Amino acid sequence: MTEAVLRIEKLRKSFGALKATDDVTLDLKPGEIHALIGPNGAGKSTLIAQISGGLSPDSGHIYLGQENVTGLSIAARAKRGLGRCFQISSLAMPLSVRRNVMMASQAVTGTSFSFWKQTDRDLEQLEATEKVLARVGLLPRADVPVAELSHGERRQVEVACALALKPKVLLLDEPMAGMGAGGSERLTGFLEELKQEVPILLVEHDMDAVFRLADRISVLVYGQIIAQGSADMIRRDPVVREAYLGTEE
Amino acid sequence: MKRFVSAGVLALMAATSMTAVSALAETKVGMITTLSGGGSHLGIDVRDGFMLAIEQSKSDVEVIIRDDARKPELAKSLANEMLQKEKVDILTGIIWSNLAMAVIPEVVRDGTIYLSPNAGPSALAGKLCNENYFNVAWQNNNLHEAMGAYMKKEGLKAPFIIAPNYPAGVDALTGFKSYYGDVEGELFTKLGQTDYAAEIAQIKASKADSVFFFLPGGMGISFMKQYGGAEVGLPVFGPAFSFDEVILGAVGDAAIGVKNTSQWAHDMDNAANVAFVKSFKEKYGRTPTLYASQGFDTANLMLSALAKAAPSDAEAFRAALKAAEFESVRGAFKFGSNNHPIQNIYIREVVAGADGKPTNKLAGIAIENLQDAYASECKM
Amino acid sequence: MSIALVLEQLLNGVQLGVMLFTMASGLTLVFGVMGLINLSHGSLYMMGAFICAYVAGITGSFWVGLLAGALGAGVMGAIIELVVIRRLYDRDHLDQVLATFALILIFSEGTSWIFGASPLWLDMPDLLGGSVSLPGGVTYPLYRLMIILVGILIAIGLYLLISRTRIGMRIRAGENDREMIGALGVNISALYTFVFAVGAVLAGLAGSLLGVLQSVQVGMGEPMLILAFVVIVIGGIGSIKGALVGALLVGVVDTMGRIFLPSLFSLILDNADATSVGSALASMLIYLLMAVVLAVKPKGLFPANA
Amino acid sequence: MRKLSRESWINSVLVLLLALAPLCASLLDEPYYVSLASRVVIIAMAAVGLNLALGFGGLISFGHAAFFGLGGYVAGVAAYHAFDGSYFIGGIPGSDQMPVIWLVAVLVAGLAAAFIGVISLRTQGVYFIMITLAFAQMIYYFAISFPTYGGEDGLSIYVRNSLFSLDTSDPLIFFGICFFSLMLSIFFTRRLMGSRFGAALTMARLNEVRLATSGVEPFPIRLTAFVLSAMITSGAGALFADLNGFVSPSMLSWHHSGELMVIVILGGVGRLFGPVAGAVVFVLLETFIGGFTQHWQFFLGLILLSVVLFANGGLIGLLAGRSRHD
Repeated sequence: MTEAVLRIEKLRKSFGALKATDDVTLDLKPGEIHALIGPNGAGKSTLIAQISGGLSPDSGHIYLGQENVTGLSIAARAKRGLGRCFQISSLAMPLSVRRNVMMASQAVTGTSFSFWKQTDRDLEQLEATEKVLARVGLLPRADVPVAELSHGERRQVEVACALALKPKVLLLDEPMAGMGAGGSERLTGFLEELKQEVPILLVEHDMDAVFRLADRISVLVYGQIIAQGSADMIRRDPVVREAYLGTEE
Repeated sequence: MKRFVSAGVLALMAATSMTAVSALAETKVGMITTLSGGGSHLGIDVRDGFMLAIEQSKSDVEVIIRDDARKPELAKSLANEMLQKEKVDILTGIIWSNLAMAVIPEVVRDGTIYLSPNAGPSALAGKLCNENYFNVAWQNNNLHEAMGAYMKKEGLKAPFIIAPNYPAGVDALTGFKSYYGDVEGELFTKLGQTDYAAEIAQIKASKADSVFFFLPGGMGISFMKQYGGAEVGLPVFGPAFSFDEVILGAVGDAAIGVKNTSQWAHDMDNAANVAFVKSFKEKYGRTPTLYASQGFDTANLMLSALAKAAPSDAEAFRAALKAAEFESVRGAFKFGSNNHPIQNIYIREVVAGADGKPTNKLAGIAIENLQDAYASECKM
Repeated sequence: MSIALVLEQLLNGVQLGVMLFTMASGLTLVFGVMGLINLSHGSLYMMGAFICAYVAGITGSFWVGLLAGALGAGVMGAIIELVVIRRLYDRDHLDQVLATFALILIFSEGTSWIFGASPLWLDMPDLLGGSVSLPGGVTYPLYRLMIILVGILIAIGLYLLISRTRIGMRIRAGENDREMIGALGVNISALYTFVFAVGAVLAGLAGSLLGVLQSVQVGMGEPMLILAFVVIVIGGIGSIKGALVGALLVGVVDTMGRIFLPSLFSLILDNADATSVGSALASMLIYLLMAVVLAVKPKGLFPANA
Repeated sequence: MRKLSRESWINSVLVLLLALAPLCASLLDEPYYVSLASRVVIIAMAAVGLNLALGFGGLISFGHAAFFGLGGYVAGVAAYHAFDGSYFIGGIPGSDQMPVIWLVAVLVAGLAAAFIGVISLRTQGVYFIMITLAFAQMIYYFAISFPTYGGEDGLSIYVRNSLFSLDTSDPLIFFGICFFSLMLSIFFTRRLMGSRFGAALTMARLNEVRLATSGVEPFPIRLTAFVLSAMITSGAGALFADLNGFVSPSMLSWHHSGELMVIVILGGVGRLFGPVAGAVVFVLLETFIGGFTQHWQFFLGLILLSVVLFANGGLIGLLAGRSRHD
């Protein structure tokens, strides 16, 4: 069995009486897309926040490769290779696409405590940024402020930012949300290709995309993982159908 | 760049013609004083007293008045403006010691005459004294020293003394103790404090038989109002700063019976003073405070010297100032070796006036011919 | 030092705290509902005191003056809300700070223009002069006792206003979600004007009540403003409960520090040094308290949106 | 270099006027205007420091007077000990050499800012505004009641401190020193904001989560910006003490913090030359309306109010239009 790049063990988080994350264990292996699905209020956001470092769990551990990152900050995890895209776009709106992506490559290409050298002369960083932008197809829009982009394009910038980190793991929180059919299609293809390079933990509402993309799926309901397995297994699982899919159809 | 001159001086500007060729006509006086913000009534009274004397003299002295808003940096900048741009011969007007310390040492060192109508910080009386600096009011400690002497003379055994925790406050209590001796209790409060309930409770609980306080401006008003309300019952003493006519108006009956030390009182019976109080009331419609009297004396001292010599003749002009041959509203006036006054300090008592409102009444002499403690440190 | 004295000082601390609460509650209400930092709150306090002193001087009645002071400040508050403040809700804190800083300058100089530079006279009503004996051998000024009472009434009144009335419900809704309450068909700008005016009335009331004990002069508002800010920051901005707790804490700590620090230092230093070091530290004490509270709880003791 | 934008034109004109005015004044033998210009330049530099934290870093510090005053006090205390040959705590001698004073001033303020920042930067928004104010108030009250260096009376610097062999008491030369320092601090800010650190600071202001997600801890970035900002402001404070020949606790007062903020906002928040425009206008207003009427603060208030209400983006914003982000 190959070593998991991301491993979550017995994670628990309560808000008062509400158990938002209840003994969650899951992992992510190289080359795979692991999708996390569940109805609204199932605790997906809370779980993602704990993985990325925004929330600290009450108990349990999170491993990135061999390293226990449970107590580390968002930035420390990012630096160790945890790339993340947000559910609600979280970019610096007044800045250009390039500036947003450059920020992410800055942490990988060197320190942020450089006070003298001008970034617009920093070839290494500029090149790294261009490469990523080219890859997601945003090069022509590089100097447009994010505020002027369409919703779909902003998603692409998010992905570009995550990629610029040269991540070992990618955490994608509803990347398809609000995208047109064409955009959705393109992104699906892109992720398919990307997963060989970086394994992806995907939270997504678009079930078509999930079933097409995911190698494995975990179903989260009321903070608990009620089923885990391949797309086919999940599709057939009666518990899942009742708890989740049934309500949607 | 356009020059702006205080509106109150425009008339005088216009009168500055080529007719009179005396020293008076050519003299330019700069007044930097506090006209806005907290404590501005001191500056306003100094200004009004000063301008009254100028007006009465019918001289053509040009006075440029500027507001320092009680900010040392602004005062400093204004002093530059006065000296470098307006090229005044004489500077005056500063109310507060901290502003005085910011402005005066450099001004007098560079050869400009400074006449202090109010502040008298100890450094300027001692180590930093200067032949160009004349204090026409008092050295800061004078009124406190006089009160120390008076209370000792009156046989008060255990005074409780209070002042804010800043240099003038520390000086005040030191001055008091140097003439009184050891005291029952001593408290420093926060500068600008408004609530004195805790201090008053402390006084009540002590074995003190009297209270001496130096809390200038609004602090004194707050203290007196709260002291009155707390029914402490001990007699209160203080320097005149907390009992000028404006402050009495704000404190009200709570101040009646309080004794305070001052170098001047509005009911002092000398011709100059009677005339001054009458004309001040006529012109401004209020009773002058000691600050107004100081402004008035400052102007008259200056005018008396200008009649003898021009400021450009520094030696002669300084000698003329030092002679102090003018009719001071506080009676006799003379300078000590350090150009600070040697003067009687009087006791005033706050009584209900003819209109029922509290006012000061002259009640005797606290100490005669008091000279400040720093004169010996002054090497001029 | 006797127990009675310590008790009395404690009462003094509470009384100072209650006075601060009157001031701070308006400030925290305005911040909680509108998200506005209002530096000119101190000016409304000053206006209250001036109007009270002026009206009391004319009519000879403190009570009329008190009413006029509170209402006058309220009207003044409503006017500045309509003319200036409402343009600031959508701005960042920086613009709010600058605009209300400008209002301080305008109010201060405007007041000295109208009323002159001299402090005004305002005395307590005869009814409330004198002291009362309390259990424990403490005699305490009646007027200060009344201030404590008024403070408690204000605290209860605010509690009832916010938790029990229709307007209070809207205020609570507005704190949580401005758009939602607009969508509910509530006239939001009228609500804001009302809340601001309530804050101003509280400031004016504090000014009128304290004008009796303090010097009614230009600039009297700023020290109170800074203290009130310390109070609401300690308590948690936007929380009335926090303002109450913060005010009492600041009042008691300040009073106790002023009195006991110098005596504490006299145990280790000689008398003169102890007095000056002790009082220097006492004057820094509440800021120290605030720094410590924020270092431990960065959103104050009772974070409003927790 | 790209084609000069409108803002760059305005900046150039501003700097040119600021440099030429004292020269003209000096030629016309009006030394007062030279020292007035020095005052403008120094206050502008203090505001440039604040602008780094407030404008570029989004850290609304209501306590920068503390650093301004600390700088001033370092100059004052150093000169005081140099003057009478006495020693500071631990036998440190005084100095009347500007470079030494500047270095110490910047270090002292930097240390103070690091300490204040570590605690304050845990808080955000209004809390940050207020806790910085609280620290400044602490230092203010300490300065007022600490007797050794004059308490509220302050401390005089009898002879202006010296810089190499220059005649610093010559107003024009002193102006030159101040002007050079101002330009240096603006140049430094410009380089800083173009660097990786600047990119991180900008991101910390615009979107803290994005910065963290990009693998950069926001806290050290902010702390560094706060410290650097305090250092620039304290340098200005040291010059201010030398200009006035005097330092007092009023340099530390909250009014001063407020004024510095006003100057930054007046000129334009986060504009490189905003503080310069703000300082020019503020000092001129203070000086010239003060000559008109004793109620000058009333009009100053009205003017400030109209700037906030009607000229969002400050004076530079008014003249140059919306700011350009690249």
